[in-house]
Amino acid sequence: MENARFRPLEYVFWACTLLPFLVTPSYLSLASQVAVTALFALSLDLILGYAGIVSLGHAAFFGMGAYTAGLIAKHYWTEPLSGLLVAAVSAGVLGYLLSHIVVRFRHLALIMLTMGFGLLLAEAANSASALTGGADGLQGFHVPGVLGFKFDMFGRAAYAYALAVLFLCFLVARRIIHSPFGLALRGIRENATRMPAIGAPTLAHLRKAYTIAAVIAGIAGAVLTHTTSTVSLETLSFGRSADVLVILILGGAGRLYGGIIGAIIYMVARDQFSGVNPQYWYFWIGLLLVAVVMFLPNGILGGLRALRKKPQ
Amino acid sequence: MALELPKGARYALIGPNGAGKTTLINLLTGMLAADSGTILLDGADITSLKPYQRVHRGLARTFQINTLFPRLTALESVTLAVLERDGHAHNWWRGLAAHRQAIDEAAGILRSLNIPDRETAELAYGQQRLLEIALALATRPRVLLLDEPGAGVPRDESAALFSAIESLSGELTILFIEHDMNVVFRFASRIIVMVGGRILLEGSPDEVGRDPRVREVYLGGHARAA
Amino acid sequence: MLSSLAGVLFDGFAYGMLLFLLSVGLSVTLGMMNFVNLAHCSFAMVGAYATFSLVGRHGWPFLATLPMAFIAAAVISVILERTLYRRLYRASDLDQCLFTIGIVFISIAVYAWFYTTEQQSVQVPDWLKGAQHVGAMSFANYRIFLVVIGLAITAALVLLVERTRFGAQVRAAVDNQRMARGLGIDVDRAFMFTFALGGGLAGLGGALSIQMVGLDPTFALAYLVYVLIVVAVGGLGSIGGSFAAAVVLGISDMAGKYYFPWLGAFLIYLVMVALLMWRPQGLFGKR
Amino acid sequence: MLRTSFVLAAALSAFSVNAQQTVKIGMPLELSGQFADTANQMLNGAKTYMKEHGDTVAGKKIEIITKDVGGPAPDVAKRLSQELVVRDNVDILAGFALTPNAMAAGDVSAEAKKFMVVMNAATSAVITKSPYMIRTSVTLPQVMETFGTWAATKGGIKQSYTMVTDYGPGHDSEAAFQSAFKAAGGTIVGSVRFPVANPDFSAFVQRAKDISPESIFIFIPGGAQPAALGKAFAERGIDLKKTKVLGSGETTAEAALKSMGDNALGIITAWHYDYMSKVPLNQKFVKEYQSVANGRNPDFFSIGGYDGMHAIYEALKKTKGNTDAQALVDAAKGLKWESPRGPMMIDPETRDVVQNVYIRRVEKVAGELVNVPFDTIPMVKDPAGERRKTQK
Repeated sequence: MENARFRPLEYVFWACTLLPFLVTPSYLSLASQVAVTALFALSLDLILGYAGIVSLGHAAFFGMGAYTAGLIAKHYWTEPLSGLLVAAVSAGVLGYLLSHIVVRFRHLALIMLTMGFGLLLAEAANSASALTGGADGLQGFHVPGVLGFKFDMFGRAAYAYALAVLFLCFLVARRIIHSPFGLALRGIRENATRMPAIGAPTLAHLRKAYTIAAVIAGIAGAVLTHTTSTVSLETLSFGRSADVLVILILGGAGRLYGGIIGAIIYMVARDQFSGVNPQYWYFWIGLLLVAVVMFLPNGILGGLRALRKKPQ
Repeated sequence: MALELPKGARYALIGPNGAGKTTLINLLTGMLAADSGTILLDGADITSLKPYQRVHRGLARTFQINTLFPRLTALESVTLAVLERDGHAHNWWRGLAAHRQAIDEAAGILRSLNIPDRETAELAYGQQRLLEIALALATRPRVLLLDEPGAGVPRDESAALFSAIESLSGELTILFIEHDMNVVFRFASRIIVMVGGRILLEGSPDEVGRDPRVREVYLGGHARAA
Repeated sequence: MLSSLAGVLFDGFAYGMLLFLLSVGLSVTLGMMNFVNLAHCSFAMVGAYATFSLVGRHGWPFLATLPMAFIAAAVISVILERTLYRRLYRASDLDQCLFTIGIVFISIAVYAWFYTTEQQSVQVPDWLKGAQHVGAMSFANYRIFLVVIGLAITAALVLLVERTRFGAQVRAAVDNQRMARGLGIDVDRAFMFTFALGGGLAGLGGALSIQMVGLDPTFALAYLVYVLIVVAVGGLGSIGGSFAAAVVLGISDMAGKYYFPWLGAFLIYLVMVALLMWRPQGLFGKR
Repeated sequence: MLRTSFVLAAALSAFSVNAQQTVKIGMPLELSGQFADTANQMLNGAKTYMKEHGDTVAGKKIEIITKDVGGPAPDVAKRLSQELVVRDNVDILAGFALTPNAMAAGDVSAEAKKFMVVMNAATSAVITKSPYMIRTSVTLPQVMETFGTWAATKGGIKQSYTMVTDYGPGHDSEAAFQSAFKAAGGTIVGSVRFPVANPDFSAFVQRAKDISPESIFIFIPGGAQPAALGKAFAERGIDLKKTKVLGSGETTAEAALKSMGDNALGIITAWHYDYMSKVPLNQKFVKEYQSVANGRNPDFFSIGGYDGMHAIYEALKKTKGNTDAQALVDAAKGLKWESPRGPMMIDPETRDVVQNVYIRRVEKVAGELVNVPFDTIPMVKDPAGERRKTQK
């Protein structure tokens, strides 16, 4: 049985997430967006890494959360924590509805259907510009801060907020992974044919996992909305779905920390490469991906684990 | 075709390759949809039930080719089956460790079949065949369908395997597919012979052994060779 | 109105031919080796920029550049296959995705470096401009040309696959790679040639598409979605499937936009979702 | 927390020492992805101005720091603007090809009190996001309402069918053209919107043809689409002598004309800049630009960047190098100058661009396709901005 207790390395890791406050205070805005992306990747990991659902349309839930949070701030109130809850619920409802279709499929059809629904939603948001602001982005709202802390240019409150939400969601995800339900998800990933033969309602499990992942993705989107006071179609775009998939695979799927490590490495690398070379940084990111697959197969965490095992 | 399995029976299902033995198991367990006909379990119609629902009614199976969870440990695999049986696998909030009973029960099943708790992919082949059975047993079946449990197991190990099967509760109805006639005649109380998708004959080992049609279609080769 | 529709449907068919050329290679290599090559459109871009360079900078006639577009893309794809891709055949699908997306990023940056990010176009001969008018119907010359090339290549591919030894090997490898190896077929070599052919056809498709959709370094990503849609709807490893899917998507997209323009952006995705829910393995797919 | 503020304070004081020698201009641009070319052209426009006028103004050295936003991503644009202010200590924010990015950066400009120059983003309301912002490009209502009025009056057109891309700027252009055209007595006989990602326009053009309207109004973003649309017109057999095609400058931009060929003859467009303009100032600009941009010709993104730098230089001259946002924006208000595009001004009230709108027709001049201007509406203010004024 996998041990559900926190390992020493995990304490060290989470302690390190506080370092940006002290060491790189001018990078806190970046850090907050890394935390949001990490949370988004974590939600994808729940379905991809643990239940084997490859999705190229996960931004649908991220964007749903982002727009819900934005619309609430614009039309009703700007207190973020309650907005976060509503955003989570709306993304979860969307996830639950789509799950009835999505989980019936596997392989390429699954990937393409998730992509198709994602693109349809993005197009719908573009068309409904009266509601969403269309290509100009949702305008006319400002989230001043959370619990009395102001979301300012330096990004202290933004990072604290994003990090706190990431950590809480991580605890929930970790709890799920180490629960009977988490074991069932791993069972589905390992062998979907066997599961019904041991009495497992596979589709019900997958629907539930998909809904939970949608909720967390929606929370990530809402945090982005709150910390930046912007929402745009980009939150729903194919590009964001593809990016988060790349980030999760880069970090290593099915390892809980893979999405977080992937988000840190991808976004910091992107920031540094594009700082040095704003026009051609794609080249270096491409090289990074190629090198990781060559030297650290199964993502950075997977590769490192294999390297550590080898000498023994 | 009509087929009835009385409680506690040890049935062997034999027939040449392509006779439809595995297909029969897939139909009974619902993994293939039946075009027509009914399947009753203890008098209740389970024809329209989904595969996992049939398992909950007490109909379990194993697979001819290992269909296991390679990167779960043996204990995790069997615990999962126990949890699914009791409906605890929906629980996503309490830790696994809180389900002590399920883990203990799974460990008991592994002990009884002499399966070490290692990652499934690292188990020896024979142990993996036993794990197939352990997974099915963990669902507490009333009827157990074993699809060539001894497939690929060396002869000396297969005897141990079938001894383990034989020692299972007498309440349990077992139907197994097997090609090794020694094993079939030693362990089965009844034998069903399938040919070309139909049941040719059902009877006691003696009756089947004597039947000329069986000798013709199935044992023919052996008879001539002998 | 009926004559307008005929014209629109013809245009959709021609558009479908372009989609077919761009995607058939990916369908076959995915079906054959289970290799997820998201960089397929980068090969199309290689062909497109080859044609652009030869026409625009070296003054070649457009038609003469088309074989060169094929060859350039085929050569690049074989070099990549021999040096890098073959190491990844045993890697997981996810690793293959990550690797080939890396190749896409690199190709975008490299082409932006050499050709800038400018939107490029090519000069085609005068006889490919304008349109033929039959009664009230009009058929653009370039689209007629696309349809002719598309049909000719489909016929050639079908003959190649159905009638030649190479084709038989490819079919065997797509059906069951292990069995094909058992029969003594050199699957690696068959795959290399298939890969070159698929890459070359993508290159040709890329070259032909400049006149329709323009060319800039983001081509490698912009058309990936459409190519994946054709491959998934057609079914893996099926030339006929890719052809049918490309034609169905091209025509339904065009006819849909004509009758229901307000649905324009949704059409191709709606059609894809409907077809995949009906046949998850694709129109002609076996798995 | 105490230490954090200390570090920040140290960083900020370092900046004020530094500021005595250089003025840093932070440009978060869309340098990769779909809009990479737009951003590159804009950046080259700014660089051309610096090449012509030197990199020192009012005793200060001008330094540009670019960042890549990667596309329409306001969250990234906002973060990069914040980082430019906090980490790189820039004095001025500039660039912004896309409206959502400009809107997001506007918040930073307002909060950090930084002078901001929008060099493209053309949605009218962008300018309201920060009191320290000016715009040197164009606004959609400025061109499209003007065009609508012109078409129904001087243009003598009675009917029009509108075709626009189905996204924010398309919707704005559609509304601006339709309302002005109707107000001036014209009739809209129908309308259609294209999807943003639309490789083939055949079906839409056929719809327009079925109605055979007197004129067709088009708004379509630059890139590959104008050429594809132009070809669809030719292929579907729309006779430009019978049906007048009206569009924005993107419709007949350089690349579009090149790939449309003679099909483009007769298209009428309203726009504020064309690189083929024979004005000497422009010819000098084009030559200089080509040497900066490896032979590329400038487009309206380039001129936005070029005039944006001009506004920054002139404002700095007026403030004698003071980079205080209020001082700079006050200096920029009412600036008037002769640009390669013609005379232009920063509206002292709205801080928005005031300029000529040229009505041009595609003609063949010495074997080359050229947008030939044949009418000018002088010094047009942003009509949407004027309406906002009266609302207040």
